[in-house]
Amino acid sequence: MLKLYDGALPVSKILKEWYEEESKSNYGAYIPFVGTVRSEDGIDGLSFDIYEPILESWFSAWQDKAKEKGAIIKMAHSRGDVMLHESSYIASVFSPKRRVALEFIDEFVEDFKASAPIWKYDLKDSKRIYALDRSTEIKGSGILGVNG
Amino acid sequence: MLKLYDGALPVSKILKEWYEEESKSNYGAYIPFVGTVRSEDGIDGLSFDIYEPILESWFSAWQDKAKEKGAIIKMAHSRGDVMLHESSYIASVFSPKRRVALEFIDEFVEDFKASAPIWKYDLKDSKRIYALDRSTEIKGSGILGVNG
Amino acid sequence: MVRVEFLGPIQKAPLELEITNLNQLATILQDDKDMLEWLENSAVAVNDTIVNSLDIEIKDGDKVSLLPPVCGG
Amino acid sequence: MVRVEFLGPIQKAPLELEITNLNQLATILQDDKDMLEWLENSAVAVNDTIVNSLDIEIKDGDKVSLLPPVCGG
Repeated sequence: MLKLYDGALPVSKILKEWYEEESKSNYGAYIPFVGTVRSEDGIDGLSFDIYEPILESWFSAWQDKAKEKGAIIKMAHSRGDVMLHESSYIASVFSPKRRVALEFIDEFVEDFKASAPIWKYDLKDSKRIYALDRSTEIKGSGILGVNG
Repeated sequence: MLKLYDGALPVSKILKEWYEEESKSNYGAYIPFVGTVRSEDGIDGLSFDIYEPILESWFSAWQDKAKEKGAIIKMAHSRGDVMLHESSYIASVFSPKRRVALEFIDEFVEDFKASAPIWKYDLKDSKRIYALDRSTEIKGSGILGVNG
Repeated sequence: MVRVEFLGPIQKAPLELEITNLNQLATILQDDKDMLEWLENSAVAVNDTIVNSLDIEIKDGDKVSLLPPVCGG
Repeated sequence: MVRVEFLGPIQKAPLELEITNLNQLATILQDDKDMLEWLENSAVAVNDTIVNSLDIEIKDGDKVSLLPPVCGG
């Protein structure tokens, strides 16, 4: 389950819905990771672009990996502007077993950061500034370049 | 923040309260771990005994460790009976940074399993049966024994 | 007097003993056959702090607790 | 025709090109000075699948996308 929202996520509502959706599925562990916009470097907030076709195939591949371990994942992310102290990202794993859940949420969130086709911008002085210095090149980047 | 409840935890309410309590604290990551009673081995539910004085000092030591990393932890646990598909345990970490949060929730939950003075019983055929085979000896156990 | 408490699943009433160290407690409890298994797998706390050795002095008013294997969550 | 799209922060309108492989695309894009940095740090997808090599045939109707460094969350 991957859902995109315009603007900030309604975190408590999402966490409640996901918990209730799986309340009879016999999972022993539910671990959501909630990402919230921090006040730093004088920003007013963040803004996100998402390329949905590749995000969906990336997510689908992770859902298959989860299934192999008897687990499932659910994810929500914001499009557009998200202001200070609002949340833009929730990733959750449900698993029968604790160890699987703890390892899976870590691997999933790290690969999300490295691979999910989402671009982040700082909102500052009414400008939208690409956060290149905090961004990660997708594996395989640079093949079109002169050094590629 | 450590809170004990008689019976099952009101999970969505707790997750919401904790999220809102820290909504202006400038933490970038919030990771709750929710433990739910699974249907297995024909049990009707689980039951818990807690020794609070040592649970509180154990938790307080972990809160100090969290503080060193700029993080905080919140935990809720059930006392007494918790039936199938109800939840008995929530541990949460709030941290400025994602890596700290992901590592801390793992370490905390594992040490909780190994050290927190809580005893689990299966509820089965109207009996309360100590779950010795799934339990872990606290470090230093056995010193009063003949081989101690 | 030293109060000795048996926590969780150990079904034994608390004891009030005149002891000055944990070795004395070990000797007394090892006389109770029902306790032998618990002594092997339980941790010991003195005044709610887990201890890792029997070389600990106990004084009047102290509390000793036995903690069998745990399983929270 | 092959459609070439520039995603996220790359401010460049889509192109429609007559190309049959990614080497041709590299040559064309390297002529645009504003693109040189993006070419070094962007990944390439053909029909929404990331590719790791230029040795890939492209046919009429395919879509090529350039994905600059990402930062979700």
